[in-house]
Amino acid sequence: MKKFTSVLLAVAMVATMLVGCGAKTEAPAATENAAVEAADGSVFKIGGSGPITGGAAVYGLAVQRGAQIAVEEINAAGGINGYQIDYNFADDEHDAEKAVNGYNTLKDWGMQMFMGTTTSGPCVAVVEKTNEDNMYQITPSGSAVECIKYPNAFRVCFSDPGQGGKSAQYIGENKIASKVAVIYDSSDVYSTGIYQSFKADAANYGVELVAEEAFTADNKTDFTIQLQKAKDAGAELVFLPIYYSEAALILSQANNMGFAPMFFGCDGLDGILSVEDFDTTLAEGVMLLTPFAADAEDEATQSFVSAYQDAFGEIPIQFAADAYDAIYIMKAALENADATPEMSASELCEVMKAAMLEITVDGLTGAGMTWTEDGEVNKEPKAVKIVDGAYTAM
Amino acid sequence: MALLDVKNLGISFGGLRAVDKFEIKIEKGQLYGLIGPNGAGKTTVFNLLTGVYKPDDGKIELDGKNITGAKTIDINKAGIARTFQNIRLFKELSVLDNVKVGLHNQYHYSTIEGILRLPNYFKVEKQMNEKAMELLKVFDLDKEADFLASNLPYGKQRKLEIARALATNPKLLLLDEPAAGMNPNETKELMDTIRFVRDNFDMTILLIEHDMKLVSGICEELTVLNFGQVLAHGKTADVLNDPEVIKAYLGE
Amino acid sequence: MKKKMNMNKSTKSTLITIGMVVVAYIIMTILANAGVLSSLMKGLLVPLCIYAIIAVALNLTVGILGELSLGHAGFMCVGAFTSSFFSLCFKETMAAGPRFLLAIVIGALVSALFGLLIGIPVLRLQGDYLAIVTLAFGEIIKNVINVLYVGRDANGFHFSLKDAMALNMEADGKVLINGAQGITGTPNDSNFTVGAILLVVTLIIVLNLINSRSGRAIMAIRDNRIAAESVGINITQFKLLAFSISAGLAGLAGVLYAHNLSILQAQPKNFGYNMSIMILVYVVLGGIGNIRGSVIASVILVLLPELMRELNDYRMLIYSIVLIGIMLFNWAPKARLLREKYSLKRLLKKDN
Amino acid sequence: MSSFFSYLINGISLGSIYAIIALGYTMVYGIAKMLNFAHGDVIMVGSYMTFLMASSLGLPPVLAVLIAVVICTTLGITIEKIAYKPLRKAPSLAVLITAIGVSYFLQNAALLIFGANTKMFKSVINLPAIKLANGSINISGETQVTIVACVVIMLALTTFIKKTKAGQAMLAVSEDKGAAELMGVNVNGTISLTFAIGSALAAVAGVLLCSAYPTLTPYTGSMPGIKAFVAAVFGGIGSIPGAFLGGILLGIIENMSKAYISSQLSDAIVFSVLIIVLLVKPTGILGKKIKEKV
Repeated sequence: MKKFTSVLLAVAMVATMLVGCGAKTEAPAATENAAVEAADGSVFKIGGSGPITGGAAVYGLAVQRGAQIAVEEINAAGGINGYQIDYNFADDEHDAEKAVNGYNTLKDWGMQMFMGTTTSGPCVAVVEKTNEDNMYQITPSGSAVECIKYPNAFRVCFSDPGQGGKSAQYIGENKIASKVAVIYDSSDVYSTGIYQSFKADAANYGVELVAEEAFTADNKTDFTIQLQKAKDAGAELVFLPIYYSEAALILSQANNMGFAPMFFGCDGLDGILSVEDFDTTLAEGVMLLTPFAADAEDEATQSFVSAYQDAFGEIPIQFAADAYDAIYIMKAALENADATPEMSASELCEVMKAAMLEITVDGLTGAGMTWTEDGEVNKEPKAVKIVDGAYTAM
Repeated sequence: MALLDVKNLGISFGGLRAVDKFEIKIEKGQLYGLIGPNGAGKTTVFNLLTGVYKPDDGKIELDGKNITGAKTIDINKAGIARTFQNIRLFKELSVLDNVKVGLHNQYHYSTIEGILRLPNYFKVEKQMNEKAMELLKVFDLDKEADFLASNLPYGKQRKLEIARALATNPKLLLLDEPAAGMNPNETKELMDTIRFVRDNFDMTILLIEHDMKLVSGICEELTVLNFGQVLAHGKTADVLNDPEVIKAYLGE
Repeated sequence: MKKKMNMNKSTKSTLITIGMVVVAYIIMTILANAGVLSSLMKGLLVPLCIYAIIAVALNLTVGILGELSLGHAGFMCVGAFTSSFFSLCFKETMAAGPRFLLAIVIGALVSALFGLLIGIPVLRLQGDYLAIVTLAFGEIIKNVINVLYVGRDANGFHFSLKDAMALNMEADGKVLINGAQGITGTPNDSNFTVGAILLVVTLIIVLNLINSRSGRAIMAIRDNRIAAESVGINITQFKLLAFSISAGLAGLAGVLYAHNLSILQAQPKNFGYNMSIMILVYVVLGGIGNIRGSVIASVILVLLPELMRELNDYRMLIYSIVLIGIMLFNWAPKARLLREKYSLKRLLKKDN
Repeated sequence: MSSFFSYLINGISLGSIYAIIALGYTMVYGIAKMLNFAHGDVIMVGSYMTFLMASSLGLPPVLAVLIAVVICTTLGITIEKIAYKPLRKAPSLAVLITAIGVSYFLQNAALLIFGANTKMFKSVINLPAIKLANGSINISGETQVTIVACVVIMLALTTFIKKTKAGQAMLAVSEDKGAAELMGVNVNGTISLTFAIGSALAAVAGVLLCSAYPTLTPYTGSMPGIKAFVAAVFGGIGSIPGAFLGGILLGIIENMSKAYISSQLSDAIVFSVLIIVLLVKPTGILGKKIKEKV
């Protein structure tokens, strides 16, 4: 019996390893959309990565889908420099190691440019590899500073310190509140990043932190204690550098407690209004710094939102918009450099690096976006307030 | 001086006095029997002697050394080894390894030497193997040395337990119903083995047994236990003819 | 005669297991140099070693010592963070080779020490209670590391369990361990050769331990604690020995892990109970107590979801079905009957 | 002082949910001697079902909950039949792994069916909040129902086991499967019944969990599941009053450590308390002492 099992196991191992070796020659079919090939048969191969399973799947799925909308639009409009885009997406389960595996899978597929990863931790791990390979990388939403520490990497969203500092500045300069409580996720990179920069800058803008309460990924159902402490400390405003699903819980629990301070958040809060069955009155008056609002009036946003809704039956969150922009940024850079798919990934990276400094892109998440050599984007955050269940510019 | 000298031993479980005022004196080289009806407390006495239970009162002396209330492993090191009524072998180990575990405190090399396979490892392992095989041969188990212990037939498992106990180089061997579940032929063979062990290993043996043929066949002295108390003790023939003992066994 | 056979049997089995790893290493290296290995496979070589090592380490606890641990990811975490911290501190001042060697030793020793410290109180517990306590320790380690901030400036090291600002560092200060953001910039010292060597070392340690005096004592405790005590085996001593060696080897896997990626964070995904359970899956599938099986099973189960990437959204669903299927195939009475009926051996026998 | 009582009440409320989940855990453990890691995910399924019935189909809450209970019960029995029953003679670790497989399966199936997006669960409870001490202490309708439901379920289960034939059969099976079978107890039926009750409880727990903490994702059940498992062990696994006590205590300790020690380290504190309790009482607070017979 034992022997049988071990023989079976050994056979299975050899088989899986062989399949792994063979994977290079038989390129996996592009799972999402096989592009119509250009006249000479060549296409730009863009790979993306993010969590599409596991607890962070909502962000990865948004990125995957937002980018796909952009790819389809571009392909329908004749492609980039006349070449179509072939797009593939790898699951990273919000894990650094899996992200590297996913990146390698995309390389085996023949990826020439990398749009990813969605979340910060995995992004820091992958940027090491893209730098080694000299592969152009643009992360739609990896906000930690180290995500783009190499010259080949750029980003669409704001960095964490940028957001925290800007939030403190906004609250202080506009005299929104002087006594502020923070509730943040101490097990999350994004959240602690913003919290720390917020705290560092708060005093400079006359903002007093009266309560700093944390929760963790394993302990995020009951926020009443954190809220109670904020309430007891006399906070006029609660700063929420967290994602919207926890924020939705915090808002409803605060409401149950009869605690009604102002709430202020960052881009992670975007999406709160589209939570299915969410009582939007709870979010009334919530302020957030975000570059994207799904119900903005401009034509580009509206056509993106309706295309996204048609395709996936839900309202896109900011991550989707970031990814959508990322594809268009790549397009702009490729066009600026007059690049063709015959170029290798490394050659593309070199020309795009130069092009990134020259282009200006009007996207969903900001008008007139430009990039500096450190890879950071230059764009203005929009402060919006939720009024009558909709975002209103402040 | 007696090898084992137990005085006034007693233990209670909850309200029940399982063993009370138990006394026994075993001379070196004796083959001693502990008998009594079911539930009389025989195995409890063994558990007290080997430190599985701590006695509430009384005193146990082995070879003049007080071992009352000592830990099982220290009692084993002091020189008492035992077998179990419900066989307790190391089932997933080979027959040979079972005995080698018994030799654990007789042969030494460090864990590091074992992991790095230093010369001492090979030297000591060789000695252990030789000693273990020697023991197995006594019990006619040498041909099954590579078998898993759990694959041995019942009778051989009992023998292996004795071999393992002997491997710890005890002064006193406690056998808890060694013939349980054996057919008359096997029992007879076992009696020969026990005698052989006593003679060749210079061993003192205390055994619990229900099989009166075995008891009368090999035991020189007996202690009879009833309701946790000593009912009688003395020469085997005398005890077995004691009307009190017969009454305890057969009822009123 | 018999003795010789016995000696050879265990030595032979050890040699086969190690030979298997060596052969796999040689084949993979040749393939990689010939350029036929996919990037994915190349990238997976080190993780394969990592998971094989930790599976073997856990098997020492589960299969050989016979106690269920659900906290081995915690030991991996300790090894990863201590070694990574060390490497970061000496990144500029030491050559890569000796620094990594020291990092390996430190990571393994510190987690072994943790194993010892945790083992002293908890190894008195048994079965599911021990399992839950090890799970609890794993979660505590993860939680504490998530709020641990360590920085260094001209005045030396600063520690805090609050946030990076509380370190009160001079302007030149550098945060080394930044709470949930973990450690970034660990030198990427791990490679397949080191991984394979450490796997072989792990196998030698575990297999030689099993076939030694101490190993027999450990297995005796597993098979029958009371009988082991009765032949004079010190239960606590050998339980602790096995547990801390197992923890140390898990730390070894952590060292490899930390030096394979440039970022190290204690997430539920990589160091939480989910990971401990994942490793347990490798051990159970490979056969409890079967060291070679652990290596093979971990290789299969690490590769499987990666090779199913084409299935996209359905990947993890199918993985879970495969997992249930394997367990049923292995243990369900009906499946066993079927297997015996159609087993290769039997078919071959019929031919003869 | 009033905030202390708020903390306490919130702790009891959270603890009551843990307790209900833990009751399911402990029953299954007691009878089938297995850690059903998929229990937390049955909770998630129960919540999604209620969400589907109430939000999408617009059924009245009570009906929605009932349907969810029925679906979860069926699910529990099905899982037992397909995945656990064939492994009754297998080593307990093999069953544990299968349970983990089932857990992954439920999570990923839910991810595919319902999507990754957070759903907002509309509370099915419409009770006014009780205000005490001039409104500084606020006991929400969800809290009231949760606590009452928990006590009722605990008492009902205890009575069921003590007073009914099926309950006695459960006791018998948990003591000794073989002997129970010889005495004419339908062992398979009893185990199925246990899974049915456990899963029905999971559905109820899911509804209460999501009413009190109204977000719903495919991973909603896993952490409360683990916490409840901890609670069950805390109280002495296999013991019904133990699960109740363990759950409530866990909720209180968790909230108190968040309130008075550190909100960052509350997980570590909860687990440390668990370890200390187990070191003092190795089989949990109300667990039976196990003594091996020599």
